Amino acid sequence: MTSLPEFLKELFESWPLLGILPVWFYSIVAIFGLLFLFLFPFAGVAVYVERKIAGDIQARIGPNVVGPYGILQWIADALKLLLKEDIIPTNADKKLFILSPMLIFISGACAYAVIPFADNVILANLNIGIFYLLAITSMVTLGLILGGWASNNKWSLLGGLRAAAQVVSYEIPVALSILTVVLVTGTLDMAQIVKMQGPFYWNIFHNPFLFISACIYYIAALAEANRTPFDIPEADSELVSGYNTEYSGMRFAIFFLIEYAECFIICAVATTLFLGGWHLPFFDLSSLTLGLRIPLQIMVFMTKSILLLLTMMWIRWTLPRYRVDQLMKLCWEVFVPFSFACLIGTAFWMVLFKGKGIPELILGLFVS
Amino acid sequence: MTVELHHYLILSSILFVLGIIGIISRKNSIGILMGIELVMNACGINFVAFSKYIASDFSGQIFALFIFVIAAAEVVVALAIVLRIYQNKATIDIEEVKDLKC
Amino acid sequence: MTSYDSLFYVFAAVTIIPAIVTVFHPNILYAALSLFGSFFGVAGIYVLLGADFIAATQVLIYVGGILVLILFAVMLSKNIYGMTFQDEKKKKILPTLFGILLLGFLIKLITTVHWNTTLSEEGPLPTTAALGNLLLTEYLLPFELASVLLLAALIGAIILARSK
Amino acid sequence: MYTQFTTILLFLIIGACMVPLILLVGRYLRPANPDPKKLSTYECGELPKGNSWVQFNLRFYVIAILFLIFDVEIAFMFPVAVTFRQWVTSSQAKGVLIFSEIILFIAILLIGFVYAWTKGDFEWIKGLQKKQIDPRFRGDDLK
Repeated sequence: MTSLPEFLKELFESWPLLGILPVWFYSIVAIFGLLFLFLFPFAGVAVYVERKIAGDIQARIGPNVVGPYGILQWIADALKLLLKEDIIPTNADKKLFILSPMLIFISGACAYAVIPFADNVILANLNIGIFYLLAITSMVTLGLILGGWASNNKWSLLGGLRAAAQVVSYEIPVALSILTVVLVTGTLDMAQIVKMQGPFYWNIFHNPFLFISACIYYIAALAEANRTPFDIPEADSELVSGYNTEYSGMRFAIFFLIEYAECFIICAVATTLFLGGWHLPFFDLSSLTLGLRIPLQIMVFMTKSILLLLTMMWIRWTLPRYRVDQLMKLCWEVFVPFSFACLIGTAFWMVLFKGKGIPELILGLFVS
Repeated sequence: MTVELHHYLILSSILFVLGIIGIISRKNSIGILMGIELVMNACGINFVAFSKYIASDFSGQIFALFIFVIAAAEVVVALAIVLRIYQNKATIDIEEVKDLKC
Repeated sequence: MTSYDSLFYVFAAVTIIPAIVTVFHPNILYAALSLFGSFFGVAGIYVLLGADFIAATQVLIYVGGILVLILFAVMLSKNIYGMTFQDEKKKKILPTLFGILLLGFLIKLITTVHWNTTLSEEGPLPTTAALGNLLLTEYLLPFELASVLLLAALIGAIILARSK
Repeated sequence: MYTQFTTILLFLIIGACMVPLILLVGRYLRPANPDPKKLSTYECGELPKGNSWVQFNLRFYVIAILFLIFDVEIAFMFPVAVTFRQWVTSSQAKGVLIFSEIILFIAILLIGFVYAWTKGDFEWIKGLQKKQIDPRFRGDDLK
């Protein structure tokens, strides 16, 4: 089991010029590849798809001017944002104003380093994979507070503080659900977690508590990314646009980009932890040849994640927004107790059945 | 010059001394707290470095974990006290808070 | 100089320069923010020492938790319009001199002592499971006491911070 | 391990450089004609009044306290959780032992959680539901 840079290095070992390049060169190539070939276009397309879905749900057409079915709309949007004037308000704290999008970008983008797209296609195969992801995404709070504070705008400050309070609150149920999975898998390594699951055996079916945990993870992560119905920080009817009110042009685009990047991370992590990662149900992909296996695995992984992402968009345009006091109550009085209960329940299950899940138990019945 | 144990120790003592300077020279109580954080980080580096170079096991890393607990507990209570003082006295200057009751 | 050594010096600089800003910057908000760099540098040092779990915990707790709390406190504690967070000017020369003396003493101490270093050749081992095993066997009592400490801190801080 | 962390370090550096890079791309394309009105703070068209760096409510701080304490607890639980499977599958006695150790650790902290809950610290607008507030002062309380 290797990471993508090492895998590339091995692949090009016998090539005349590429073979002698060090691993870190392949790391850089892989990082730029991820950013420019996946992250930026993906966020653009996601914006387009979301607008189309919103149009469908609200019985209107959505973008339809640029290109056939408006499919090039996202390129037009990106160009428009690029050509917009970059405004830094005179009252703002300029240094912090510039720092905030950087922090948010780092915490959003660097989380992609441990997402296992397929066997060997993972940027950094860390031992502490999922814990690293938790740590690096917790930096986003800092960016939100700074963005709100530096703007020196009442809406921004209130939005930033609300966002920070919401993100830190919902990080607890998210982390507890992840902990529940770790109890079952016994490892933090993302690739290893996927390997532990198989074509017939996904973590979500391990025991009933883990199923509840998966639901809690999905909803709480939705709130952590400040998506509707939990978009209190940027509630446009109350706070104009929340912490990014004063940001314009490309700086605003970065906030927007990272919002979609975070949404994908949530779905990818849910896929990895609960839905078997790159495993196809009832069909073992690992017997295929390398050239066939990796594209298929990536496709399976992406399909699962994108289905979750589409659900997210569906939720966004269907449900009304929560109120700020309801939101906090929901987190601390529903999600946190339930995720603690799931943690204890899963631990109890593990002790009772010696670590076996429902699929294994059923299989054991047939065998005996 | 290969990096040895004493490089880490010197780094941590620089951090420690900076923290001490912060604790002595700041009048702002939150500033003093930041100095304490630096000192705690220096302790952490020391523990982990000793655990790698001398003990060759993980007990030093366990102590680093306990430092996190202590740092968190300390900062939570200390900042709560600072805010309480601020609410009652409208200052966080440590030299103006001389009497015990507040 | 190997890449390990140069990375050590980079992380040392990333740790110490923001720490200097933290100690000497008159604006308390900037001082708090430069702690961010310091914490990150220390996380890098932990990685160099083979403590990957500790490094991630450093980022999670210090950057994601303690720094946020400090920023909240900084923002809560000054509310005067237009006032920046200037720390009152006080002579910093005496503490700095004292610090330099202390540092000289410590460095002298560190370089004179002969450290019996034994470095295993196999490189960094996976830490997380080993830490868990230690916490549950040898360090079980501190582990449970940590929970008690956190409980005490939680209740104490809530009582103090609760608005009347 | 170092190979993997090198990738992470490179990613952090590239991530930090990416934002200025993106801004630099548009630098010569976008217009720049600022005027005082444009650069003023946006407050829905009203003239900005006062500074927004005002003191905000202490309840944000209470939330941050709760978060930090639970965050530390969760960080402590991770290594234990990693060893859990190994212990549980090795023998029944060890499984029961580790289970009770974890439960004790969680239970101690849950006392604090229950305390905060019963004292109503999770209520965002404290006491609003409980006591009937004179509608004339309601706005004050919501602030």
